[in-house]
Amino acid sequence: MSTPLFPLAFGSEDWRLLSGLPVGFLFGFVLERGGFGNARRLAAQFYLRDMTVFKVMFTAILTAMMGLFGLEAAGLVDRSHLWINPTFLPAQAVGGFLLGVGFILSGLCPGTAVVSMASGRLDALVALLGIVVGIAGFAVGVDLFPSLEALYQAGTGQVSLLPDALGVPPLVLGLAILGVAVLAFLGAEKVETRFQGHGSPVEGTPSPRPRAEFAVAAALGAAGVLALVAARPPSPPPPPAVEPVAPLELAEALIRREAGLLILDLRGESAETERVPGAHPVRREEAAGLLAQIPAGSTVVIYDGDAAPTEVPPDWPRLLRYRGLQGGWEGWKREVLTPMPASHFSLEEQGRVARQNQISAYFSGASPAPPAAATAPPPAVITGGATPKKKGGGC
Amino acid sequence: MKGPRYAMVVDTRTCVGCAACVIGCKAENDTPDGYSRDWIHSLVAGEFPRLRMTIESRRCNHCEKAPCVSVCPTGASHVGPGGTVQVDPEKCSGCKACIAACPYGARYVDPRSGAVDKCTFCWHRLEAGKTTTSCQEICPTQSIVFGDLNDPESEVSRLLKTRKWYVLQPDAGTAPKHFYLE
Amino acid sequence: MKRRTFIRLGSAGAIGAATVSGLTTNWFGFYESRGKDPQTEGERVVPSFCELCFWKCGILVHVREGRVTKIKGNPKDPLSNGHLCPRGAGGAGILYDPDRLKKPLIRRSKRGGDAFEDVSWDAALDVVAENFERIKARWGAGALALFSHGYGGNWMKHLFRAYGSPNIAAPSYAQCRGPRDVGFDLTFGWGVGSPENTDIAHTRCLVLVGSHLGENMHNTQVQEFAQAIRRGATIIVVDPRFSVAAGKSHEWLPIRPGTDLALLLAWMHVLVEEGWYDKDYVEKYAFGFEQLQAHLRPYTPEWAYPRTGLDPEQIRRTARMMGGARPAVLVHPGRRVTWYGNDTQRSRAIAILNALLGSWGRKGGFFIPSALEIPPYEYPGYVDREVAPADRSEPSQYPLADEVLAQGLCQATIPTSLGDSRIKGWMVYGSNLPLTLPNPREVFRAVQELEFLVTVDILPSEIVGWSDVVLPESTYLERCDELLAPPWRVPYVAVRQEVVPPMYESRPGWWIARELGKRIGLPDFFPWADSMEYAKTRLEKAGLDCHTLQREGVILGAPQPIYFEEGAPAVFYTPSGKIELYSQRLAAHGFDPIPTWHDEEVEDPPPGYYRLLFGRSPVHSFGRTTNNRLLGQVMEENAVWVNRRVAEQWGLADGDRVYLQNQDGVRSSFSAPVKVTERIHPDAVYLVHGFGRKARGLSFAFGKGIDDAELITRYKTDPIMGGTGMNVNYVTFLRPSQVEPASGETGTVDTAAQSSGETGMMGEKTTPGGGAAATGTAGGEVTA
Amino acid sequence: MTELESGRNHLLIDPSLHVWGWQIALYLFLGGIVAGIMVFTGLRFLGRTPRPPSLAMALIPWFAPLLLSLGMLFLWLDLEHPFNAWRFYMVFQVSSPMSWGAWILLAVYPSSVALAWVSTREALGGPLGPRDGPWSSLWLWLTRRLAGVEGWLRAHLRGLALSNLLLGSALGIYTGILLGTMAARPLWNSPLLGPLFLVSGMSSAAAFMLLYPLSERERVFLGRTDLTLILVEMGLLFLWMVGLASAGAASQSALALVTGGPFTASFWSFVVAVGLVVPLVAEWVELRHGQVPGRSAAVLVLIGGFALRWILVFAGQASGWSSEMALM
Repeated sequence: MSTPLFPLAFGSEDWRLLSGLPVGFLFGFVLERGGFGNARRLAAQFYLRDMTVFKVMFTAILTAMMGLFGLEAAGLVDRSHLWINPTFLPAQAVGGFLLGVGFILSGLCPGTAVVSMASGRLDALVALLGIVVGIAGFAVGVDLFPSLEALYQAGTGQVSLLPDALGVPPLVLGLAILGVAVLAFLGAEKVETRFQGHGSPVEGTPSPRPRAEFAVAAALGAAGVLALVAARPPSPPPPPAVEPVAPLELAEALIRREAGLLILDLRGESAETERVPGAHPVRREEAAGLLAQIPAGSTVVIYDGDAAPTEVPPDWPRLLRYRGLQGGWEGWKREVLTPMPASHFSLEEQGRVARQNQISAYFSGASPAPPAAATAPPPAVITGGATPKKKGGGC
Repeated sequence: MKGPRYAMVVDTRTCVGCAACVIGCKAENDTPDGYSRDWIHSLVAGEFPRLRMTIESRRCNHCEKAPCVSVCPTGASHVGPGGTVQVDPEKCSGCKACIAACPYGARYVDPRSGAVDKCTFCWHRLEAGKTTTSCQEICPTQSIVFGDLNDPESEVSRLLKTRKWYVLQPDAGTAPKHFYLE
Repeated sequence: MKRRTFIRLGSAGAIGAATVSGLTTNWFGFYESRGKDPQTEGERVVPSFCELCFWKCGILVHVREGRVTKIKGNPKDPLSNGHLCPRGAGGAGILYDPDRLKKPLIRRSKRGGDAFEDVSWDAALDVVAENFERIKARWGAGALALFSHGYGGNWMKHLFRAYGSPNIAAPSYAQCRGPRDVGFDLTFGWGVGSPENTDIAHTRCLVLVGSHLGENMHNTQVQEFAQAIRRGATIIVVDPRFSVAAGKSHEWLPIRPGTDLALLLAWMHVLVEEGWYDKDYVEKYAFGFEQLQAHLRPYTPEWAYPRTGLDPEQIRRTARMMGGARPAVLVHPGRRVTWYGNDTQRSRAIAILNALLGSWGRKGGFFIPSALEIPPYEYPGYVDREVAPADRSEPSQYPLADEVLAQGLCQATIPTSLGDSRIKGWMVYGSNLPLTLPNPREVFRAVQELEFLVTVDILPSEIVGWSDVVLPESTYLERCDELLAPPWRVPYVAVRQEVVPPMYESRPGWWIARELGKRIGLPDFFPWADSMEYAKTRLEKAGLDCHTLQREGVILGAPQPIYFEEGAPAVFYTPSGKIELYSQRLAAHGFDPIPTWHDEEVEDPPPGYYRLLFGRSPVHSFGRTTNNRLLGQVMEENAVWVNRRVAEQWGLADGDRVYLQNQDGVRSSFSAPVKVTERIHPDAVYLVHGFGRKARGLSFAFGKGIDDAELITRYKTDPIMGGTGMNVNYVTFLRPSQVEPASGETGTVDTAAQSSGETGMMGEKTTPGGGAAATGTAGGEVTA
Repeated sequence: MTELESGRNHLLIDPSLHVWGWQIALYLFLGGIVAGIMVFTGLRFLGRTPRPPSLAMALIPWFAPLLLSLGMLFLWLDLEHPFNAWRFYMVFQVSSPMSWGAWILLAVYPSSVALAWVSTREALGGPLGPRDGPWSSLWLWLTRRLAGVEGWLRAHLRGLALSNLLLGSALGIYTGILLGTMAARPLWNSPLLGPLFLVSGMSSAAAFMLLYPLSERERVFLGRTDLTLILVEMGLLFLWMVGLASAGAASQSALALVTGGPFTASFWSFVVAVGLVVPLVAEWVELRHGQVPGRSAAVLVLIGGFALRWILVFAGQASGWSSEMALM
């Protein structure tokens, strides 16, 4: 939630949470300046005498929509980092209805209730208290009547976005909403003039009303932004980096059973059957599907015939760590599978050589010589006799 | 100082953390379900495969400067015979100030009586003439030693003289009388 | 009474009360504080011996107002030495378990449907006797099998021998310690028995291969382990898990699971090549050294490195430590050693290693135990065994098994394509087979084939729910038992006696066996009035006083020499009469005469899977105690130990609940929290055995944690003696959201039940079945 | 990686170690307000030329015993063995702040009730209570009886006011000292907690009083005072944090609970922003522009005052010397 303001690495989660505070203040300030702390102004919306709420809300939706699209297109926001409320349609329908009833009764929605309270209105304090009691009541109610749980869990619980749900391209949807907004603005003006005759205008209503021309001009500008955004596809992210790994280092990692190591033999099925132990033969183009199932944070070692790939396709998962085996299969053969001649090394180095040669033998499948004892029967000295068994005992 | 000054020593080198002391204490002192006067605390530090482990059998430290005694408003927590820290359940109002004041988390409220309870160094056993606590008696590795600090011949005095030891949270300024051998 | 007097008395009383209350305050200086005596000291203290595990420590039981208040160690007992492990201290939790079987039960619907009816003892015993006789008449005595675990099983074994069946099996053999006993027997001509003859107290170097002393709370061993630490002994621990023992060690070898034999061979290589072995000892007592020396040549530490993942330098260093401490060095034989199917050979490697170090019969190695001779009770003589045990399909199978294989009897119950089953009825005494034998599906399959199943148990465990007749036994605190005179440092005899009278309608095992014996026409085998009279008769023959024994709990015999240097006879009951480094018996049967490494015997877990290891908790004896509320307070459920880096891979945080699913798609019935830890090899996960109980009658333990046994659908059978290597299963993690329907855990049980078929019926359980105490064997030591 | 396993109970839940809950936080909050009311009332009567107060101001002293009773009800509810509460008054434990508190509370009642009575009588002048009806004669009898007492009180008004001032201060400081002497809880273990709680209590009391229809002069006075109190409170909070930051590892890890730990967001939003900074700005702006202080800032101050106690009570229990407690 705080990503656009703070990079993820900033401070602790709790500090990042605090970014909500200035945003909240700003929001509250704007609402208060907009007259939203006034319950009568809000209630007037329902009597169609003052359409400010309607207009502001529509503007907010449009601003948020275009802002998000714009920032995303500019590469400033990664949508996967945004928290979007999961969709529980039935629950949200019932909840929305209840909220509306409360809204009409108190003249305040939760946000404006806080604003209104900050403006010093006691009715808002009561409304806020009501909200708290309502939340607590619901929490208790769910415990008391488990059937309520079914209601508030009803729905997919997935995040479903309007373009996906309607099957409309985002650009079209955006333009459609824009059009509806312009019409709504114009309509709202008409409605206002019509209904205001029946009662006095609400105090504090800004007198210079948004003009129709202004709305249309703004709409045209917004449409331009939308079109621009839509025309420019998001730039492809850079391909994941690949670090090299030496064959012996990989061999030792295999012996240590390093956790989360996946080896891919990019020569595919058709290549010779000899591979690094545990390597999965896969062709480059099929690898993405396989990699999608690997837990994030795993290390993927890739190799080819005779070289370490230096980069991987951009569609490979980005949360994996990629390492390329130096020299590819040939490098493995040369450095791991080929024993070292012991004579070339000093006495101090013999231990290292012995170790390396055993690694070589192990991976090349050269077992130690068959034990001599199996072929040399010892003299049989049969004394026989019963064995005294120490029996018993549980586990 | 005259008279005994009781203390406990736990050898962390031999303690295997089996919790015999815990079960033994539960049976001996009939503590309520889910609560116990002693417990095993283990700490493992390092990264596979270079690891270090410390196991401690913990309980009330019977501090010389017991904060639980000084905060108690009713005198229920008091310094009992032999310098031990005791609670008189008759006087306890369950205000829990002593629980908040104890840096060792040694105290709990006995749900049966509403009074605060904790390790007594098996005072009832000492009064009955026994020289061991229940945890010491049961401990299969004999890692728990109870005795008199004022007696230079006692096992606790001898161990504290010959072995390296530490106490828990010395900075809390409570002067605990429960020692851990390294 | 006049009104005036009343008022006067009243006011006097008020003043008196005020004074008294004033006197109790500090203001008067009389505000004395007192602690509270918990009132647990016994009015009566009865000596007996413990049955929470199978070590059989001497205990003193305190009884106050007819209730057992606490249990202490008997200082005179050479096993407990006055100290107890947590389980022993929590024995009253079994006695006062509200879930106990209270009355004999007879099944009243299809097997596993688990509808039972309370009946009288007469009715229950009549049904059992009738079935015993029917099976004997139709199929022969050999068609009835006994699974027994626990000391009271001796009475049932006696009953079976009298009845004429050779099919008496304890899962503690082939599922637990069998390979070790055979391996040592092949090498030294001695098994290590129970309690083991390990002289840990005096050792200068203790080597534990997968043995987790300290979590495995066999009391005397742990006491001696602490003594060894106190004396400054070097501790070397080989374990893929940083066990408590590893935490006490000087060298921890975090071995790759399954490769212990490679390490043992490399150690022996270093000892022999560098000359650290005990030349005199080997020359004097051992047979086949030249063959061994030649055999070991290729097994260098560098050779072992890629297999075990252990640094060659550490292998060398530890081998030299052992060599330097000889002969007071002990490579512990372990207890549950059924790991990978090559267990007899691995145990032999351990035995040979000990032989090279000269530790058998030496102080700080293995002492030579002695037992008190107590003549048996005179019986008419058992019926000759005409039939061979039914646990092997042909006699040549598992040629060196010296006890009956429990899983073999289970398999013999299932008809094969070749013919009908050979076992038609079971008696299960204190042995909860689904948690004990590998592959519980096989167990349930066999159970469905049975004509008759009777269980004798204390708690309504899983197997009880499948029984036809359930006989509620008294706990060890309510009954007398067979005398205990195990071989040990000093010969001694201990007695178990009735501390409190049996609760409910439970009856002691001796009574059940005798009543059954009388009903099936074997009264001659049960001539004694009760087990105390039985014990007294035997003791008198041995010249011992029963009253002394009852008062003291134990009687010690004269100490015997226990080391060769003290004069203990150096006798080895092997074909060559020597320590067989080269085993002629193995060679004769076509096995490797010297332990040999075979690369193909070890496989890696499939990707995304981890080897399932399991072991013990110090506060539990497997499923036997998971329903014990006193012990359960300290450990209520098990956790899945996952290496920190593996957990990071899976995005698992400490405390996240997971289900486990094995390589055959079998999923655990319940979930358990993850313990994210550095303490385990990345190839493996670890569970404490005995949790995840499915018997609803176990109201405390039901559904808590994961049962490793249900995930052990594969096992590798040791070709030498038929032990079932169970550490060859691999598991992966499932999150509850992948498993549970919205309704939560209860739903899960049903789903799990449907998927595995058999458990579904357990899920329907309505009445307490019977149950049990034991799960015996599948627990044990983790290992590599 | 460091792995802790504690067999005491579950590491982070530790149900049997539950110490103090919302009852205590609420009590500390109400106690703080009571302390502030007593101090303000005391000050009013100590003033040289007491001008006639508004009716609300004259009646407000009654809140001292009322809110205190409410707070003590919560305190009593928190006792695990409530029917042993009389034991508090069997001894006086010099080293126990709670014992001090118990005795202070005992003294607070007569003093605050007496001053409230005098204040009310003073403001209303004439006889109080029912003038006719079934209770009137009883009331008359009572007022006559009390007339003597009242006379005596009026004669010793300055003493009474002083006693209120002192007892109020003692009450306010004690609520902080109660926590501050717990060496086992590094977050609390600071001598500044006493003054901090007193100042915060007074600030809350000023805000509480501002909720009632006071006269303009009174409002301005309280607003100004509150402004000062908020500034002092901010200074004390800052010093408290500096003190923790410069002390040992345990104190530092305790401080981390509110500067990067689980209590950070709530502490900085509710205590600092909502409870201090915003009301400070609001009240300053109001006074600067010559407006009469309103209720919004007052409500925020009250929220902040309660949040301070709530967070300190819970965060303090989460702080500890042993590492397993600091982990919470």
